[in-house]
Amino acid sequence: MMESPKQIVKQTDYQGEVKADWCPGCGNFAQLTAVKMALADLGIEPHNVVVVSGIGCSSNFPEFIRAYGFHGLHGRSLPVASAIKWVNPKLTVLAYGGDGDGFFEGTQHFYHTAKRNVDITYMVSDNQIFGLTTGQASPTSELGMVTKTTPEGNIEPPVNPLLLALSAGATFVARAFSGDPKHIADITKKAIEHRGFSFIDVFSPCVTFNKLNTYDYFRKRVYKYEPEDPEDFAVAYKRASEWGDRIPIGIFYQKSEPTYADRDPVLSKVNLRESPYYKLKEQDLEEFL
Amino acid sequence: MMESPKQIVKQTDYQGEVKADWCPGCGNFAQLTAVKMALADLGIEPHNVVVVSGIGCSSNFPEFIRAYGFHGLHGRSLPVASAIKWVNPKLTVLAYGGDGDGFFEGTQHFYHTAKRNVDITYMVSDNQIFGLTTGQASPTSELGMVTKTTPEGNIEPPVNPLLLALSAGATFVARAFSGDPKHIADITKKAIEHRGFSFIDVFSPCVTFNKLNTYDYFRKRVYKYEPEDPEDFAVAYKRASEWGDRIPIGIFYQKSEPTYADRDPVLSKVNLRESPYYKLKEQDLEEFL
Amino acid sequence: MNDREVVIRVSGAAGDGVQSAGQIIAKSFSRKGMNVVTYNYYQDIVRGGTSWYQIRASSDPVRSQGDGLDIVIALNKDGVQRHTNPDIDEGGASPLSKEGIVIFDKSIQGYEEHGQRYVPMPLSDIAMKYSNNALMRNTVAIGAAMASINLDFETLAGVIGDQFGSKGKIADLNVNAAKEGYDYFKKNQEPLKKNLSFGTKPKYLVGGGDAIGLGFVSGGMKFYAGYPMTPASSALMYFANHASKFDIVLKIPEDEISAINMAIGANYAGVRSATGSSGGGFSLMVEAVGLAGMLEVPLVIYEAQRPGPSTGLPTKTEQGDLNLVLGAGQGDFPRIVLAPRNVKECFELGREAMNLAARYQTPVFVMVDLYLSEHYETVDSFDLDFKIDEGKIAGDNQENFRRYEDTEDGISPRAFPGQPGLMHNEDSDEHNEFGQVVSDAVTDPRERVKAMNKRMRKMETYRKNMPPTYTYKFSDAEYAVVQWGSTAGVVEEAVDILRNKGIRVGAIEVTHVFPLNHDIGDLVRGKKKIIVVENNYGGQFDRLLRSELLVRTEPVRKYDGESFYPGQLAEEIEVVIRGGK
Amino acid sequence: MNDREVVIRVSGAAGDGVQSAGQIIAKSFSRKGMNVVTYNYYQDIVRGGTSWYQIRASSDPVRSQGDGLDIVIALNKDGVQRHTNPDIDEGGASPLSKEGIVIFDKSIQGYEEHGQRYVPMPLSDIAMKYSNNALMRNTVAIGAAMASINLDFETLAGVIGDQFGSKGKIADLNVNAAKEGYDYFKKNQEPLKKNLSFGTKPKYLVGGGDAIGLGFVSGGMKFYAGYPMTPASSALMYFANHASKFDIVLKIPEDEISAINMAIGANYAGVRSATGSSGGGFSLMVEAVGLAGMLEVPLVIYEAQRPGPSTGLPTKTEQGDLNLVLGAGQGDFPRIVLAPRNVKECFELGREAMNLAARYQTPVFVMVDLYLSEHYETVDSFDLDFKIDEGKIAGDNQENFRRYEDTEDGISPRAFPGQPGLMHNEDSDEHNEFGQVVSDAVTDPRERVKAMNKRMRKMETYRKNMPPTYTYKFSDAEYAVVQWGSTAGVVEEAVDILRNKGIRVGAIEVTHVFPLNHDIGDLVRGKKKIIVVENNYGGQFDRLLRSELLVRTEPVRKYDGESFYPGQLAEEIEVVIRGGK
Ligand SMILES: Cc1ncc(C[n+]2csc(CCOP(=O)(O)OP(=O)(O)O)c2C)c(N)n1
Ligand SMILES: Cc1ncc(C[n+]2csc(CCOP(=O)(O)OP(=O)(O)O)c2C)c(N)n1
Ligand code: SF4
Ligand code: SF4
Ligand SMILES: [Mg+2]
Ligand SMILES: [Mg+2]
Repeated sequence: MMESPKQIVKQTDYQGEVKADWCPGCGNFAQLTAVKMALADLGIEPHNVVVVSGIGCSSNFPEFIRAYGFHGLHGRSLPVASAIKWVNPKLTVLAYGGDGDGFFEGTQHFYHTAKRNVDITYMVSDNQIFGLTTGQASPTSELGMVTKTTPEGNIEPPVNPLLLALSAGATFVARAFSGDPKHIADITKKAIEHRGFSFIDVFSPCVTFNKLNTYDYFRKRVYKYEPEDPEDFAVAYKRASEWGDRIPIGIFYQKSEPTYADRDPVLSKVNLRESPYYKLKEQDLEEFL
Repeated sequence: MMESPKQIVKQTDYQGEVKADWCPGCGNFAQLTAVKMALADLGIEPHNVVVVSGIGCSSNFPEFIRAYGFHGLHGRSLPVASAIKWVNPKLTVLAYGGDGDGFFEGTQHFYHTAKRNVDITYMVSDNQIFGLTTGQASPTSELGMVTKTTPEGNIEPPVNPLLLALSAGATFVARAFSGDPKHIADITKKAIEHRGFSFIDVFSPCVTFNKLNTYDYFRKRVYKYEPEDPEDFAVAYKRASEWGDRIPIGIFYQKSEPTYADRDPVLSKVNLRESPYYKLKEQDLEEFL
Repeated sequence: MNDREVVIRVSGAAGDGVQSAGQIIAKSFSRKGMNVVTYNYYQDIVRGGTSWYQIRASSDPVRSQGDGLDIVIALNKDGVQRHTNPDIDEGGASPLSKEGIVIFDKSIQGYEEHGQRYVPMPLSDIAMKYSNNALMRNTVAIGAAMASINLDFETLAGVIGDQFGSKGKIADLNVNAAKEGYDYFKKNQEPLKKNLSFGTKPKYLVGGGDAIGLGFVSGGMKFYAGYPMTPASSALMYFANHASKFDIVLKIPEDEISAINMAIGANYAGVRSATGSSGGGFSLMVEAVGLAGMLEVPLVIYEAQRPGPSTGLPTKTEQGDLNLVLGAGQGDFPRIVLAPRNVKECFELGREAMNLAARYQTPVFVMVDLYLSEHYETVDSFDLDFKIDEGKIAGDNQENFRRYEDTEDGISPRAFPGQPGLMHNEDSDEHNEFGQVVSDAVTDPRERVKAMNKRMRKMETYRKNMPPTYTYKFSDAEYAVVQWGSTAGVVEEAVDILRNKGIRVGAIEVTHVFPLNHDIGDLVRGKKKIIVVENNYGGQFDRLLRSELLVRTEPVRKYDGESFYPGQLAEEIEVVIRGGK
Repeated sequence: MNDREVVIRVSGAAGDGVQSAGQIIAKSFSRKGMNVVTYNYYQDIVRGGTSWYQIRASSDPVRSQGDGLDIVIALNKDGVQRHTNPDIDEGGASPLSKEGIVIFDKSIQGYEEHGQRYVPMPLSDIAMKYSNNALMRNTVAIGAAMASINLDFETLAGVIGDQFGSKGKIADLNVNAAKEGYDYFKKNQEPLKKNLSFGTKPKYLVGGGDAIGLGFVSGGMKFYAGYPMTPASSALMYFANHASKFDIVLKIPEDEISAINMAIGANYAGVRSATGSSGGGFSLMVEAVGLAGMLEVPLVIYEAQRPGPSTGLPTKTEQGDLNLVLGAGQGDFPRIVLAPRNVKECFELGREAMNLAARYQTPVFVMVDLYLSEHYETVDSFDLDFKIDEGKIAGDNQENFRRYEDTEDGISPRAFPGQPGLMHNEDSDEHNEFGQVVSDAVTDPRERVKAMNKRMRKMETYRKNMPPTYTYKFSDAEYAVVQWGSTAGVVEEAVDILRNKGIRVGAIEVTHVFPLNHDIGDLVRGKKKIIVVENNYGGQFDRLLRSELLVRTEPVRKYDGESFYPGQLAEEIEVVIRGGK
């Protein structure tokens, strides 16, 4: 839970200078709106927000929101986001990126950041394709899918990002769909409020390169799901494995665990951004005598 | 299952020129013996075996066995091993390395290689420490463990390698203990015979730097486990999560699935090592006219 | 205006089909036996922005996108204004010539005029007759453009038919739309005053990436592992589309680190393989380059440059990765760097790289840039004969096999898993002739020195076998222009311009970038000035040259993301020659 | 034999406690106010093999491990033979001098003698009195060695006490064992003919890695992210052991890529941070170096070299990563490379690097090698006063804040998350002054040029503020020896040797390696020969020097994994001067 009293923050306070230049109809617009809604609703001021991204269409996100932005390297948003949060816990840190970014190039960071329970929110724009590089198969492309790089059909079994997050030990695991920005916003609010690593996989249609997993495709399949006991790992795991005609969206799992910073002897008590520089003293050299 | 008729191969055929220079008592000796036993028992000839490793004490393994060896980079054994198997499916390919190698630096390859179901065997010498670099915390070091790098106790929750393999989609998941080389050998035989990605996590005491997870520690805890239905994922997942006073070892999960090469239009029909070079013809240029 | 050639530019936003329109035009010319070079100016955005595609087609040989512009097809108002304005700055591209025409939809209005011929047309109206959206207006405009230079409609119709071939009816609709555009222009406008002579034998129109693909396959490559990254992806796409046909394998793994390690694994197992990326992705391969060097595993690396630092300008061109490639991997080990000058050479050096890697058992780089890998050129013919050189390979069953035998030429016999009686270990730790590690118990400083000397000796062997360096109009040159890789064509055209002005300048064209051929030292000796042309800020090649030759050089550099243009380059060279700047 | 100094070597297998024995000896000398340099010769193996640890202690200043050897403590037979044999080749290390002594257990027999004094002793017998294994024999031998040079036993007892201090009784047992060894020697042997003068003020005995750690902390570092790798780990260990004390954080993440991105994230958020590795691990950081360059985020990178290629010789020394560091990251961007010459300078340049990074907002490398990072030197005092330079930082709440303002010195104001009214985006794509991307819709070649010029201008500003290059005995030198980093001490001692022979040679010592200070050009002008000394095969620094200065240089290189030794080096320099080779 946030400790500071809520400010009156308007969604328009998050309006960026640069107009989002995604293709008209791109799923990312929904997430942009949803994130702004959530942040405003939570009364978090733009200067206390950092959005960190990788490389991909989705990763252009920080350019389009009025906050602190860090548009880094393909696959590398999470280490950057983790460190920012550690050194200044007052900040609200959101990592955002694509499925290629997060589940190919960045798999390793995804797994370990989740395991560490770093107190950040990670939202993936999962369009099951490489968008920015114009339509190659991605780690979540379905088996058999024809893409630029798989003219005879994709042969890599797709990653199930929720299962990966769960088995890594993520303490907040959710899924949403760009067709319903309000729902994304609701989940995002809870994710930000959650103390620990929150993961939201968003089905985000790429209207230009993915002609299979369209808005229609998902509208026909997704339904909202709410677990009776969000701490029941086995149920979460089973539900997250569901795929096919019916695909659940919602918060699958949530549990309170110490964060990485809670367990660190220094981070748990010091805000490094605000702490004084350590001044070496003669005594510090005594060990060398 | 191997198709070729079994040769008479002796364990000594695998005796390397270089004597293993691990510390006396090191767990790796057991795995070296077990692998030789398994290969000899299966009648596989040394020249058809490739052992690929990363960097770490464990990764020195290929130097000590008479076979083809590839001692590469920290964390990178699996991409190398995958490609070797793909281009020459006649070979028996074994990847071997440490917990740091496989579950830190190489996590991403581990996950994706398992997901692809590449037909190789991956054995990890899991000593819950960085051995070669003389005793830093590893990804499987227990919470609170004091090591060189964690003088106040380890704060990273340990990786559970079996869960990671299972959620990635590995089709053969096992665990063994250096205290019982014969058991390792039995599992290794089945792993090699398994068509698909086989993973064996071996508790392999580092007698020099890990004073916590010793032979004694494991002798008190491990017990042999055999699932009724090795294809039951949920049971496997649950059993693999067991930890504490009683720790199961054995084959947790095994299932037959198409391998990556089975699904690839070219690899499924061509041995690239033996196929002729493609000779470009004038017709191949017609598309440019 | 050169009346033996025509330069056409299609301009619009991303998503407007600019590139495919440009390619239809280019192919129409190549089928008519003309020489074609294309240029692609686009942004890192899928929809919107400003992009254009230029086609230079000539009855004479052409070596760059050239100066001059005869026809603009503008798909929006920005295009009309941008390309007709003489103060244009698109990184050196020419504005529309005085006699040129600009074709656009008649709904576009309120643009500033600059004296050229403005041709508003009912592009959308015609398009809407054949399609339910206006995208087909490109096709209509192409028809008009082809009419303006009297290219026969049948050729264009053939190309359009092939382009939309798979879609049957769509092809017909497009052909008809183009015909209406063609006829409209004929009826309402005068043709351009051109004197183009069309040939009869169609030429190949090939992209740099395709040529790399063809070259690697021709050189025996069977396995390519790469992760998509502009501008290395054009070659990757070639493999994707031809894997089953050639029985080769393209693997796109989780990341570049995996890709290069896979390529090394395949090569180790005896299958020719390669990997590739652009600077950012290649950065992740740096560690494994040294692995290949140490294990002496052949490895071809395709490095396609784009402007950095970091993500930089992903759809622009630059020659800024040479330092990266030369520095890749800790320690010293042999490496070879090749840089093709044009599309045809992408093919030739691509396959040569495969042989060099096998012969010298070390990393061999083929460096291009976005300009070369994404542009198209006509090629008259490809020599498809090629002798695969397997390098030194051991015969089965040898006692005490020495994988790293300390030979005179530094090259030792390879052995592949599956070969009986040659079992050995290849090790990233320093090792002796048998492959046994000398960094542990048996350490010996002398063994280390021996191993280093053996590996590095391969470079001496290679240097002895290097081809002589190319020159252009060099025998009587007073001034030497030195270039590497893709700038060769534009440099040659700039040299021609300067020669026409009576300046005795000639070019040294470096395709074998590292190690540098010592003959360059002889070539530059006595020249009044040595001018090094590079498409980057820092003069990365210049630094290499200076450290080898110890001579003063004068830089001509461009780092705005675009290629050099011949006229612009000639001017800059002249300034240097005249002592200015 | 220099009677003002003593050189002791402890030799045994890995696991025999060679290193800790060596450190007890070294500390005994530093407490007596002597000048000490140590040298560590070991293998990449945890048990077994051959390793040794050398301590040179002098009443006069010392700058390297030196030539000469007075006392060998041999823990096995190999040690007895290896170090007494005059034909020894341990990479340049001296064999035991004629007057020297070798101390070993009396059970060792059958060794060849070479004329020195052999001192078999009941080391194990004594040890077994105090312990149930023979490991304590080291302590006994140390006692004997200290007796041989008449060092008072109290000093030794103090050091042993501190070393085993936490273990109470163990400390006493060790002290007693040492005493028996001490007394045994006194009783049965003549002391060495030495004329050591012990001081009264103890000196600090500090390792290179410790000094880096101290320097970074003194420079304001609060966050270090790294993945263990020899020889960068000695600094990492310093942070591990002092994190809570200094309220700093050490994070060891899953890999080096994560480490460098974390360090960048922390710096971006306004907390001074650093990362580090050796060549192999640093290779994985290459992509992110360019990210820091592009975002203009300060970043200190500690690069500790060991011999490559690839895994190479993990426990040996080399200066082979300069090409890698200079080439790290595609494209051109500002970078600064510092190379401390000795332990004290690790401290000074370590903290200077922190300020430089903040001031120039770009990657700053501190390059050492295994030799420097893992050896120990005495230091008289550290200047603990230091002014943290925060660089340019924006005040809160600015309209249209320009994070990348195009200033005259190229340096723009930073702003940190949490500051009101300065929200902006830092982007790896090329961007304008506001941080807005210019690689998409708004692309403009001129914006690109402006952005490149602004960033690179920082290097011009830096060049103007560089300290002058260090020289040694240079004013009247006819021959210039140029070195960089850790070889300074040995080069100075070699210069002294040559000067004593009447050869007028002087040294140029480069600590600020990149960009090179132009004053070096003035320094070398007119010298008869420019001799570049490097601990690598390829002459990586030499290449940089030549490309900058365009002068002929003569190489003296060593790449057997060991450091230069002064006598050996002086000889090689002399050969070059006499025109030989
Ligand atoms: C290290 C590296 N490798 C490759 C690329 C090229 N690249 C840019 S975006 C991208 C993938 C985009 O897919 P995704 O992450 O799913 O994002 P999307 O565009 O679909 O939102 C790739 C491969 C890169 N920029 N850096
Ligand atoms: C890229 C890279 N990073 C770091 C290292 C240094 N290093 C060598 S072995 C090792 C860890 C060893 O631990 P583990 O993998 O568990 O193997 P073990 O020695 O315990 O068998 C490390 C970090 C390296 N060689 N390469
Ligand atoms: S290409 Fe796809 S993901 Fe990218 S902006 Fe367009 S619709 Fe969105
Ligand atoms: S350090 Fe540990 S893992 Fe390494 S060889 Fe010794 S016992 Fe085995
Ligand atoms: Mg995507
Ligand atoms: Mg380990």
